[in-house]
Amino acid sequence: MSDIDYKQRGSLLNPLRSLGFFGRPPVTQPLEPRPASINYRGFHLNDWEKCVGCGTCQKVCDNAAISMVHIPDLPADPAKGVRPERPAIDYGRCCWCGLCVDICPTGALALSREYVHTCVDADLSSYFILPDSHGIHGQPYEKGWAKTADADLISLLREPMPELEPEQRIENFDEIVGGYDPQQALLEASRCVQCGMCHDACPTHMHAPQYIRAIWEGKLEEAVGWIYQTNPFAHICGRVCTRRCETACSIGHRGEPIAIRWLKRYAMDAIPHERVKQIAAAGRCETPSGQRVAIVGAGPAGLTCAFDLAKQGHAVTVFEALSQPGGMTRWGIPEYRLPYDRIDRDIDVIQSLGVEIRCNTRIGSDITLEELHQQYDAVLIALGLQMGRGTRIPGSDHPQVRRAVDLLRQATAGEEFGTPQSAVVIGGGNVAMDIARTLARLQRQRFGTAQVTITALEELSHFLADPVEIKEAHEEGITILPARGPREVVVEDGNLVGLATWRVTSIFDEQGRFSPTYDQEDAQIHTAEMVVEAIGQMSDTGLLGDELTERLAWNRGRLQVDSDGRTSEAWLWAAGDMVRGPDVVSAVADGHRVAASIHAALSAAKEQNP
Amino acid sequence: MTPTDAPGHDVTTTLDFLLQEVDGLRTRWVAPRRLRVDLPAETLPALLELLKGRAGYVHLSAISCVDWPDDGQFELVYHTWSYELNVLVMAHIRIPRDPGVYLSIYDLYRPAAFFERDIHEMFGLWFEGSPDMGKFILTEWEGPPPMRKEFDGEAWVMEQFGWQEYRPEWLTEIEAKGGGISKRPEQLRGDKGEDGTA
Amino acid sequence: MSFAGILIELTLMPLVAFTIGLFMVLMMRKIAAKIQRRVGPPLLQPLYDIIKLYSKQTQTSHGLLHDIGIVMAVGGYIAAETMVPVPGMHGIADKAGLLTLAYVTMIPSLGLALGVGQCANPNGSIGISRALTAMLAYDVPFVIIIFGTAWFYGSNNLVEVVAAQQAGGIATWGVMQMPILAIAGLFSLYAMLGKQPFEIYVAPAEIATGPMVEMGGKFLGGLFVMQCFQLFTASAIYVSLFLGGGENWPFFIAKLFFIIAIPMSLAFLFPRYRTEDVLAAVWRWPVILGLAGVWLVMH
Amino acid sequence: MTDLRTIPVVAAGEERPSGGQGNLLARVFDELTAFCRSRSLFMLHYCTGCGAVELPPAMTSRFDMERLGIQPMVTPRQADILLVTGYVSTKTLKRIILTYEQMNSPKYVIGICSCTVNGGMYWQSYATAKKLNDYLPVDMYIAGCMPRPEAVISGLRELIANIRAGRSDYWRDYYRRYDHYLGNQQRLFGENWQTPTDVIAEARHYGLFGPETLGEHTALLEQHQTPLQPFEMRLGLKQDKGSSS
Amino acid sequence: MRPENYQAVSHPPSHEYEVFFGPNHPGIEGNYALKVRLHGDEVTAARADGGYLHRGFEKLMEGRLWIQNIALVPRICVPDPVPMEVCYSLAIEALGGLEVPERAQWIRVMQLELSRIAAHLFTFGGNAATTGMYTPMFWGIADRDLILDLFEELSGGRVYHIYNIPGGVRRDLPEGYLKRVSDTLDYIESRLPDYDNLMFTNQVFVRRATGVGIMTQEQALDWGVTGPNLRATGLPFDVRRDDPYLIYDQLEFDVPVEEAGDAWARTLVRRAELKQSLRILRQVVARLPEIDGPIRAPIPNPLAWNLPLGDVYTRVESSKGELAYYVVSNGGDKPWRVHVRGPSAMHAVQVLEHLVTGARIEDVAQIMFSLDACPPEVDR
Repeated sequence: MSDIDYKQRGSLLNPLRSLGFFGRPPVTQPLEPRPASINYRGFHLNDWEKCVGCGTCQKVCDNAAISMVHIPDLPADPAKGVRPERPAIDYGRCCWCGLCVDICPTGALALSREYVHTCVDADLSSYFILPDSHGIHGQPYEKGWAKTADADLISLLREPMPELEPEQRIENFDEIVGGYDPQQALLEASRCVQCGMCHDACPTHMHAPQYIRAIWEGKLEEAVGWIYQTNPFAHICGRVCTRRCETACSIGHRGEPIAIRWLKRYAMDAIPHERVKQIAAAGRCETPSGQRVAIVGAGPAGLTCAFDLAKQGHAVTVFEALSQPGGMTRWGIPEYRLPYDRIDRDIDVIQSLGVEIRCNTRIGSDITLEELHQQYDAVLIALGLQMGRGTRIPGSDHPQVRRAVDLLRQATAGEEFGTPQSAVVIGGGNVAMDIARTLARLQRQRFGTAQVTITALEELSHFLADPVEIKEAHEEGITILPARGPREVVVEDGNLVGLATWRVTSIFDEQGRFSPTYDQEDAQIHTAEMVVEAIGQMSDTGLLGDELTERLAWNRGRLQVDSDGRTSEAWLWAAGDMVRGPDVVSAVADGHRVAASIHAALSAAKEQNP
Repeated sequence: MTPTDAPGHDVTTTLDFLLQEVDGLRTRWVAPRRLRVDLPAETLPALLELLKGRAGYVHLSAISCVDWPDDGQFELVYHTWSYELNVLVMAHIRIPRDPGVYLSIYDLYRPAAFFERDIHEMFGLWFEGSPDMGKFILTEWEGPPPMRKEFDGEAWVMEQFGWQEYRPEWLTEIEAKGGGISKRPEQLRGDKGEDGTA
Repeated sequence: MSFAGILIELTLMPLVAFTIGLFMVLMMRKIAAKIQRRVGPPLLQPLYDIIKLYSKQTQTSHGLLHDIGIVMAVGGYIAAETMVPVPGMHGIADKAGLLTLAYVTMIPSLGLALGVGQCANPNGSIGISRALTAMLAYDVPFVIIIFGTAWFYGSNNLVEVVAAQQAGGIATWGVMQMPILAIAGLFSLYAMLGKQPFEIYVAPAEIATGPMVEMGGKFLGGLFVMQCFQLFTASAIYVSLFLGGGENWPFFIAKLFFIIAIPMSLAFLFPRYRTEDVLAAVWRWPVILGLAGVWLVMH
Repeated sequence: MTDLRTIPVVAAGEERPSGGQGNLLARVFDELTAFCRSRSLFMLHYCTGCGAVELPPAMTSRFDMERLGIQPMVTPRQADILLVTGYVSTKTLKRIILTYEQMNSPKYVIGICSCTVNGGMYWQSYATAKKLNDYLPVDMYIAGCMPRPEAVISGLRELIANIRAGRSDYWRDYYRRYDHYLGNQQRLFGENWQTPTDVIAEARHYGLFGPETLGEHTALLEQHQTPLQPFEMRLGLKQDKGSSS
Repeated sequence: MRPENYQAVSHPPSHEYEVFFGPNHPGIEGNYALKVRLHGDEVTAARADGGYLHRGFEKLMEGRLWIQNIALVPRICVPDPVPMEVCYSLAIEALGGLEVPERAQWIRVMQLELSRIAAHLFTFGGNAATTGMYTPMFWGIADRDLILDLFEELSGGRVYHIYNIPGGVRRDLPEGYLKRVSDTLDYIESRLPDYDNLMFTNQVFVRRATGVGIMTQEQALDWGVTGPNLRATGLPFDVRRDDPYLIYDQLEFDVPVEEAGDAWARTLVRRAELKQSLRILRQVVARLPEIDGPIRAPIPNPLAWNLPLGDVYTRVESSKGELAYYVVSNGGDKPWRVHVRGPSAMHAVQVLEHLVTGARIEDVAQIMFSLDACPPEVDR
């Protein structure tokens, strides 16, 4: 085909050639709609099995077309990050850009290849759709625009955290995790989609979306303010929290959840301590109430309660049996995970609000609960779980069979407990990992090598311990033997020589009760100088005194409390691990709950007797 | 016409040399073929005259207005292009928001008439000497100049208009079970991300 | 012929003409569709359109003259159509001569001008002035041709013209005996139909459908009816002058459709001329050809 | 002619009671008109918004709407369907209402795209109206942003079916509830809003008067209604600053 | 036909009268209006009237996240949306320092050229229709539809592709896509002789277009006209060649020019450009399979994405001319200011008024379509 010159005048005959089209078939398509292309952006599809109701689609929607609908029939599981909500789409707004599909954290949303919807004015409500896996008219349609790997708008990978290499850390108690630098923190914070699943899952409902947003905006003081609204154990939770938030995180459905814990840690470390104290004191009641509260146990639950009550103007005294406050966070968690100065800081913040902490004061011996009852308007016992449980297998009464909590406490205190050259730890939880890694460090410091074996009933994938802990324990040369049940402690000539184990075939019976069965053919003996039991803890309720124990209501060996932590005695509350189970953040949540209850009771009392 | 590819080409030096003739300029090469010039408002006509007369800047690509209410200023950016040098010069000036009056450059560049009228409609700036400052786009608009930052369009819309109230069957069913719409999108925008939780 | 017979013919002829006109409109739209590579409208589409327009529930008139104008436009073609003989029916063809016919074909445009003027829409005014210009353009060759044929057959009576042609089969058809005049006639017919490139007075993109701008409902329906009659009348005149008229209905209809298909096939291949180009185009070649034809006829 | 009210309006095909009454001939006639109305739809050629870009494909060879008897028409007088293709800016909405009032009944409005329903993607825009059915009765909505030609054709077929079955007479609603529509128009355009068509007189004339034809808004209209004047035109390139129509 | 024009203006006796040309008028491209004063059928004064498509895009963009705006931008020019997406994306990439992978750049060029062909086919049809020849419109739009089919397969949308996002493109090419592109190009190429016969060598059309709306090069430069309209006056300027973006500097193509500056010259330039686009696409189809790699540079979570403080002016050659975005960021997650310089803003307002004045009413539509004015670019 040649170029046409501007000057050519055309012809009247050339157009007549088009008469040839009389002989050609039309290009017209049939009246029925054609199937759309494989990528078509038609009406929405939503896989309700996958959708968790996070509402991220709603946030990215540029047309404000998505409403979240609460559907009571659907399962709700805050711990897993599942909300009984599903997006409903307003086709009077939608522009079918598909951003909702590309950002959907779970990949539940897709656009279908269906594109015909018409209605008369009276049926305009049909423009508001609750998409499910069928099309808008209930007919199954194929997916059109759906999520692909290279189209994801969510960054699935976490910002890597700088950590000490195994060879750098195996001989000392230096903190392993280095913490984010500002750039990393900003990038990590920017991954958050602000769904609030973490908030729902957190026992104390920390305002994680808000403080992550504040970190992303560079407003770190604001972030600390958000943190202190719900958690005075900010430094501690920034390091050793069990982070249920990250389990629930909607990014975690397909990728690595947001490092919420590390972001909290970053925000706390970035603000000077004095400033933190000012921020924490925000909202403090200036006029003292004149009422006094005694708290037994300076652990997370007790001190959180103290923090709250002190802010509300009550005079709070905390009684602690050990030499330093902090409870299990200090005495149970090794320093390489949680440096002691961070604990000190958290406690200093609490003390700066006027909380008095009396250490080395053991209830029962130094002062009795009854006395506290007399002297204070309310008493809270937050004793924690400081006694290790025993396995009660043959030979476990040998002196070289120790309990993990005791050893950890002694290690923290720097007491000599006779570091063995080799040890076997029974248990698959975090405490087992802690003691194993602590022992390994002590062994390396003393003998140059470490020989610690962990045996646990569970398969590795079902360990209660944090996977990160397991990985790090591996890296530090600790042998982990899963699915091995302890049979007996082997003692020869009075000396402990090892632990005999069986392979576990099942842990629970058909009713779901704990009843392990073993494959007796597969027995092993793990030689060791020491056996450490790390299979759980219990509370030492002996200090309550016989009379009080008698008066209080009990439930299966646990102190019975109402939903606010109040015992059957009106003046006595209980909180923390002793009622909830071992977890810092649960203890903090419990502390808040109890504090609110105590405050309400005190206020009521004050109104009655001004 | 030879394309110029990178700063360092002699075109850039020519231009830099030429621009020394106007006082109070700050020039910066922001990208290949993109020269940013910041200058006081009163020198702009001199600069444009120089560019048009001596460097072939006959094409006024656009005049952009940016509102900086915190500084109390409007920023006017004159994007001019030379078909000879193939370099875009972006001249930035700032004028006070109040009274918001500036000179028209219609005498130099005729396209300015469109842009100046547009800026007048959208920002309320007045250009002295522009041929036609009557309304063009917003003939039916009585409110404040909409592009000014203090005009909150979304709030205005929320006040002025209502939205469809859909009553689909599925919603009635869900509401009968105790559910319902838990979060409307308009709510979300009201929060401005302050409260990401349900 | 009795008066009653004439009355019957006068009712029957418009009905037949209208029916054929409807199918001509359909053919035009089908031709357009074919060239444009599509399917086109269903069989009775032109009828649906007209019934729909007449059944509109609100009708906007622009005054008495507007109404009269439309009646004149439709009536003019109906009247013209009764002056053209069809097989078996002569209507008033032998009473009115060719010259009367030529005048009557102008009435619709004038009526339209009357009605459109009343609408007071400038686009309509431009349109109607263009329509009158176009009429002026095609009427010059048209009159020349009528003159030529009348001279040739020595009769002003169309019935006689037709009879003369049918006397000797195809050889005595006008097109065989006056080929040049027939070609000029085709041009004139083309221009009379007002299809591209002579479609200057509808011109949607220029004057937004010109005379029809304010027509809606039954008024537009009237124009649609007028179009049917126009197509029939124009083609019937041509067939009567040059193609031997109607020996019988099948042949007659075939000739009508054939002759109308020529301008319609070309119409969709051209843009419209400017007004002066129409004048130039129609006054140049058709007029020269027509005059040449007349000269040949007269010698 | 300066006063529209002097223009005579002519009623043709007076409204007949639908249903089984009337003689057989009338029923056949009704059926015929309903059928022809459904099979011959003239669509106003007015690109009000971006959805209009899918109308040319629907009208032309690939999806040929003429198969359904639909063809574009240029002026509102000739048209049966007003396609509102997407968002309507306030300025356009005025023209749409004027256009709609000039169309001859029965007339049908089709709202295409999201924007005609609930503001669409311009829901925050100060310049667009949000819900078309506040200002005009809408017969059919077609979802999409923008709907494909096939969707448009499906919507039109649906409309055809509705017209055929006598279900689509939203246009009566405009007369019967004129006060409602006028009220919304006044709210957006100001209280001085007035169109050249005297809807109330038409409603009276055609017997379409309803209880809500008159109301507070029409009272307001009648207060300031002026006889039709030619619209002001501002021509010339020199400034007439500050003036707005 | 604008409805208000229902009544004629009762003037004192005069040959002059005024007509609204649009917004509801087939001779107007889109929803736009011209008010003209006529003397006989000669236009003595004209004034463009825009704003019918005004949506306040620039304000809307200030209220939306950087990524959300990608759904908004293609709406600024409906017949040719890809340059809008690409230009906006280029601006964001420049502000955010994103490096677009090479594959994505080639895919973008492919879309840009496909979009240009589609827009030109559309314009040819419209241009022919203004003169009463509808067949090229029917053909052109049907042939354009094949390109829309390609876009649909690529991006899931026929008209609004929303396929380019800051950093690259949203999806990789489907299986066998380039083959289908190639087939479509073959088809369109095979159709060009038909268009030539019907339209470009049609004596009546040439006659209607020649000498209509003449614009000299001085006038064009004076009025800031760009694109095919400028090239039709003899200045071979094309942003793709003279201020290259993406990988246009790796492609071979000519910049067609005509000297006359009238509607016919403009039409011829577009026709030649369509062929150049085909030529570019052939190169892209040949090269693209060799270019592997990602299709998108990683971008942060779009819900929390701040762009650094700064401003940028990006230009793209759209089918209408020089399209530019001026984007200012104040360091936030939303634009502080977006200014869209639509090419039509120049030739659809002042130039149109200028060219129409003195023309005849039958040429008004021809002038508007030959300028290829796109009203939404003016109104925004």
